[in-house]
Amino acid sequence: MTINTTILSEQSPAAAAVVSTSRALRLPRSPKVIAGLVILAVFAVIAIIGAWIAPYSPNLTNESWVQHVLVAGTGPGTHIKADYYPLPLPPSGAHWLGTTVLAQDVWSQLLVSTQATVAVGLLAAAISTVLSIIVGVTAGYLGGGADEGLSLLGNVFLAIPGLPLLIVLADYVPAAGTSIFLVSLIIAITAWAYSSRVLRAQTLSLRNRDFVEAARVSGEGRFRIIVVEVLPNLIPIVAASFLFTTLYAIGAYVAISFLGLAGSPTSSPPGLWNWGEMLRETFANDAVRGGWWWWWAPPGLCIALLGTGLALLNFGIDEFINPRLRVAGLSRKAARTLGISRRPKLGLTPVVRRKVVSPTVTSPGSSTS
Amino acid sequence: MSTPVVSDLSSPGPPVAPRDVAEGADPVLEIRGLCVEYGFGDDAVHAVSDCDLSLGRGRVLGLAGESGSGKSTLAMAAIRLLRSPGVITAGEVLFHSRSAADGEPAPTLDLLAAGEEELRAVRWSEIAIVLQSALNALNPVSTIGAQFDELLATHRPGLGRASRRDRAGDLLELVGMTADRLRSYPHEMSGGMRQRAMIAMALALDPQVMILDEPTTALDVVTQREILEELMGLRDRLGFAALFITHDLSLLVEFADDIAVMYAGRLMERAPAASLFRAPRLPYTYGLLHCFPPMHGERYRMEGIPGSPPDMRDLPPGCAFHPRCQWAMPRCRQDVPKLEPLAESRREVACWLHRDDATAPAELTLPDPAVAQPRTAPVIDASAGRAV
Amino acid sequence: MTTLAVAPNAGTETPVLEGRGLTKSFWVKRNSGLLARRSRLHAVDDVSVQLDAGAVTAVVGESGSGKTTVARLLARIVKPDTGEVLLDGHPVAAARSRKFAAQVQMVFQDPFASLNPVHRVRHHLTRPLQIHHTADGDVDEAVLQLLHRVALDPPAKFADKFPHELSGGQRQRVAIARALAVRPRVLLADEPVSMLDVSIRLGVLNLLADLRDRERLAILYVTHDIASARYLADTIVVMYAGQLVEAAPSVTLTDSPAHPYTQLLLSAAPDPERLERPVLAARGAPPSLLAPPPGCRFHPRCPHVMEICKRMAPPTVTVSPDHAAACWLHVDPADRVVDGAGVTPGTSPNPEGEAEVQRPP
Amino acid sequence: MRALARRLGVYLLAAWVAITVSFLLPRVVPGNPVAGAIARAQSSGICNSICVRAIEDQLGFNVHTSLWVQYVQYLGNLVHGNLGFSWSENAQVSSLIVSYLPWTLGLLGVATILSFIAGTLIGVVLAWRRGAFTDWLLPAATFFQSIPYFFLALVLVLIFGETGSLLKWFPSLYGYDIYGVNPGMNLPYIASIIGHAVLPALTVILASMGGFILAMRNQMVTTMDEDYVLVARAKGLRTGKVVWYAARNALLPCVSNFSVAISLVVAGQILVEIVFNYPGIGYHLYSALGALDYTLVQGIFVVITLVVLAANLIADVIYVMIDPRARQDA
Repeated sequence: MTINTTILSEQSPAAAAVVSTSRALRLPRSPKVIAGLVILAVFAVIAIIGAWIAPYSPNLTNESWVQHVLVAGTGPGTHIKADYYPLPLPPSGAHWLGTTVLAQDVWSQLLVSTQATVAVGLLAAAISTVLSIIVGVTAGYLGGGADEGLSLLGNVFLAIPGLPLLIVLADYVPAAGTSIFLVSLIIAITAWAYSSRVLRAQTLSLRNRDFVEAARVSGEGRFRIIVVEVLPNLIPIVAASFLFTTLYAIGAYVAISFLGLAGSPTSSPPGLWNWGEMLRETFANDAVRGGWWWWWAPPGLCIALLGTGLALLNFGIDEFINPRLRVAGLSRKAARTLGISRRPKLGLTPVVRRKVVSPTVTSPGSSTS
Repeated sequence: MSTPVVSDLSSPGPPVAPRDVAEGADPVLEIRGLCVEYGFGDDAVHAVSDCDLSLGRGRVLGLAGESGSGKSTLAMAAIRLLRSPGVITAGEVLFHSRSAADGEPAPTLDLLAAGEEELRAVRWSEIAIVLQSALNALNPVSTIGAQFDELLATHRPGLGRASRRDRAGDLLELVGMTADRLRSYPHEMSGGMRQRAMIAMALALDPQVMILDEPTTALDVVTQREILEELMGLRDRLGFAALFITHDLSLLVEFADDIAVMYAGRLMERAPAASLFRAPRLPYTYGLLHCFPPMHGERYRMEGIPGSPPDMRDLPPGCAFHPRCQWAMPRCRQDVPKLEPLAESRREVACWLHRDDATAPAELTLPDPAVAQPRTAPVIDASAGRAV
Repeated sequence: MTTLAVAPNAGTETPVLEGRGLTKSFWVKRNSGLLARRSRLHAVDDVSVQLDAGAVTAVVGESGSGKTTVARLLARIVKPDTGEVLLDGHPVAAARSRKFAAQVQMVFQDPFASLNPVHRVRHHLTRPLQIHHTADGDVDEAVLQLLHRVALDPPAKFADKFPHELSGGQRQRVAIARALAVRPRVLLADEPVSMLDVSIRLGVLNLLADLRDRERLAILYVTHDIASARYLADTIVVMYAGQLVEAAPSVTLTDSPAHPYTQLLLSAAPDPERLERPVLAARGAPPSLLAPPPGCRFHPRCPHVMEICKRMAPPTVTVSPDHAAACWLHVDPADRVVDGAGVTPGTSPNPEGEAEVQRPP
Repeated sequence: MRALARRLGVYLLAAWVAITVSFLLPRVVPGNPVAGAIARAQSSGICNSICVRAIEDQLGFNVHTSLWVQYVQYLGNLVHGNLGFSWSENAQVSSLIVSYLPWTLGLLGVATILSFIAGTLIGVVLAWRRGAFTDWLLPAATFFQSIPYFFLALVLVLIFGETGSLLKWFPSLYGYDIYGVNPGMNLPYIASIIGHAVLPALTVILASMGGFILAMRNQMVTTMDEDYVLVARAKGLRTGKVVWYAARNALLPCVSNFSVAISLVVAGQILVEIVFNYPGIGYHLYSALGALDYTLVQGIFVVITLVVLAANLIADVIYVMIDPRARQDA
């Protein structure tokens, strides 16, 4: 998946402006942010209680959960022993999302899979964020040789394509798929470099800000300056890069599971149920050709929906970091009643006369919408 | 759209209005009742309220005010370049084009009622702007020459490539640069050079009005004076009118013909430069003049203006200056004074001290040099404070 | 070593803080296409300044003249290549120590950048109090005291505000209060009012003047505005292209400038009192500090340039008591001679101030 | 030049790191990867004795030389283009990769360039017409950039693919019609290649375009706040010219961030090739993984890394060409 890649690196000058006027991460209350938060909340709840409310075990197979279809040319009327192939059941009251061709309950699998997917996304993002803070902030604050070395390390990791490296890593650590921590760690190794570059740039600009200099002049120690003076100013950027990395980590986890590198729940030691694993099974069993949409569509849509939620929230943080992205000023309603666009044409300031006697609200010159 | 002829830079420009022509007699740009808000509705910020301003042909009108007083907003709104969420809510801005040679009346355009194409025809060819930082105003990815070229190609379609280049070179030489600078990118030049190039570009189409928005604030004093002197020399030669916006009142006293002072989105005083400096009528102007330490004479303690500039989102009622005014009266806390002419001369002030039966303090009734001759003693009173 | 610092009480008292022969260059990337390389930018060249208790010394110069670097060298934020900083006549150790921090504090140019936006006013004042144990026990009370001293009244109202809730002038007062918290004896103010609105500048300048008078602080006032330097400072030193060119008591310097560059600055400064528009004393721009011109650095712009100015850096000449300028014009024509080894020192018009002669590098 | 040389240095170092990682990993991973691999392979029933030998060879377990000697040998082989022998394909890895690479590069190149151009143009329009009805594209782009490539591929197969159940417009398996045409410079073959590339390319374009749209739109919105864009208006330039002012400048950071984008697109394409059985490098990586052909896996990993590094270098060169400031500093 492609993640918006430029938002984070452009913010330095603009962020400086915002950060100096706002003290804490207060997200703009836009519909986008609210939608993002709602989506994330729903998935968070499912991740916690999913395994608990799932009607069946995801591994449970039941012969009666598939329709047995007689293979043509076998069974009664022929001299070949009756042979049947299974057909999964479409959604019904008993199986909300139908069943798989392996005679398992899709809804249960979906609920149970949420946990590992979300957990890996968050844990990998957390590890990667901590790594990127340590590397990026240290490099940015110390400067000089330490900066050169750490930046080089970051640039090297940034240049090596992530997924192939991930594939090689996961391939040689066969136990990876059995442990949320191991798989998160491996993903984090391929993910931290970008955030670290962004944080370094930001720290570099903060380091030369007068308030850091002032703290130094008043005799404040180096560690305290980083933790108390610099880090709080990085919170919006850290938050943005956390969301970005979560998005990336979920994509990466799903991808390696899809490639079968994270172990299947039936192998030993068993891998974890996750959306990528579900998709792998549908792909292996040709679910698309079979027309069994209830099996392959839900995990894919869940990934897309969760990703959209993260991206929407990221929008909010971007608009916080870079106020130029906000649609400023006119409320939707005001703009509509005035008959002008919310974001009027550049270099054509709208003229809205309120005190005119004629019924037309707008002047001829304001035909901008 | 007609194609105006390119003016010959070497020949003298159109006749320049004599300096002593009464201001407003032959206006080239008239702003009437302009109101600008940021946002719209109940929580809108009234950035500019009910401003009247008239720029005489060939004259320099200084617009002074502190940051946030609305001076730039006023100018940018007048030419419809104010960014969102700025909205113009009232007023008209009349541009009177140069009257034709045969004495026909000058065509007039209301910029606030003009459509996009009408505005485009007037922009730069009649009204050009110079902003504070030329580094930001010049396109960083094209050369100076390319930026001249596209400008001339757009507005002077009759001109060939070679003549466009020649003209651009002439313009650069006009502002004290060499034509080989056309090949330079903005980042390759110093701040003063960039600002010169920007001024040359502003002159390219021989405009009648120049809007100078803090054109020298980012520069050092020596460069500042060099550029301002050049600008004023060009004004005398080419005859454009200039609206010169700055927070530095002391600069305006030297370079502007007339000065208008803004405070909290309103025009508060307007007078010929010498009158304003020698005999201010507005307490705010009086205070502002006492914020510039003198370069000569005895040193003494000055107090500036107490308090801070107001928050535009939460203006005090009545006259916005009253919380900082040492002569505030009960009336100042309730009613907003309007900018009205004073009986004595062609100057205007928005202050209750000069209205009706109020008695203005002696500091604000010094003889006006435009009326009383010739140069009076400076208003700054050395006995006012202790020596530092 | 040339000493171009003149203080009103020179000789009577050891300066609180002194910089001697400070020189600093930075490595910058030079844009020159294929041959890009790092070049040395000579930001400050052999500058000496003295700060006395109860006096304001102003450093005046255009942007890029090195005046801010001088303040940072004195604050020991930047380490000099050569030269030393003396506190009460004793050389200061190379590393910036808390002991030094307790004596020398700095106020920065931009009050919007010098306060951390995520912390309240209280935090900014509490930290120096805690680090240097200057609160006498009650930190809260000390914070309120500090705010009161910089005329932010009522103090309790301001202590819990965030920087963005304050106006520019109020922020700069908080920054000054923070500097005062450690009870310093020296305040280095780097363009403290240039970002403030005109109407509130005087308030901050007057606060500095009061601190000098009431608490006998030694203050360095770095500015590009020569009028405000004349207003506030006791002594003005003028910098050009990284070097000191003139030093004198402030009124003397502005009323009878000796160096052509100072004359240029004064002719360019806005002055409504002038009857006629001034004629600029010179034109052009300051030289690139990557490759400063030989001889006097001002010679390419100087209207009085002589042959010797192009070849040899001028000596510092005492023009009158307390007034020194680095300019060949003030050297007796007979002494403007070069021999093989350098310049022959000649008699100075003033017997007290032996004109020291700088050897060409 | 200097900046470019510096970047080149970073890429060379990155290549070396990638090569070394792929050499060291199987030798330093705790436990016995050979035993693990063989156990896995045998449980899946596809690993015969040749396979076991190959795994041991690959991981250097029956070679009684020091790690250092093996490493020098390995590097020496690489320099000579010798990436080892693939047991599952029974051929030299290098020649295999040479045969896979055109498919991948063709698809990737065309799809990425189209996607970048289209995404950038849409981003420009979205930014310029902010507040207009086109704003609905924004959440759509967000949604698309959140969908995994391979899921989008499945959806497109369902809708348009011959093996899908709806429109059956385009072939959805293999790089060309392996039964119907003869490879070579003939029209049916070329037509077949193009027809088979439609769906994979569409997948890559659709999935990657969202990111380009959002990136350009955000950049453009930021750039439109610059003074020079307003001055372009004030100059009375035509609207198209004003848009160009902003777009040209907004493009610069997008190009300089291309390296992160390309690495994500490459990752996506690997999965897309698998879904379509497209005979490129990603699909063969997948089958090599399944066959436990470590030689092939490592060879492919090294080559993908080199391709991505080359793409980065090209982006850097383009950046230096279009930004006069970088040109000077370079």
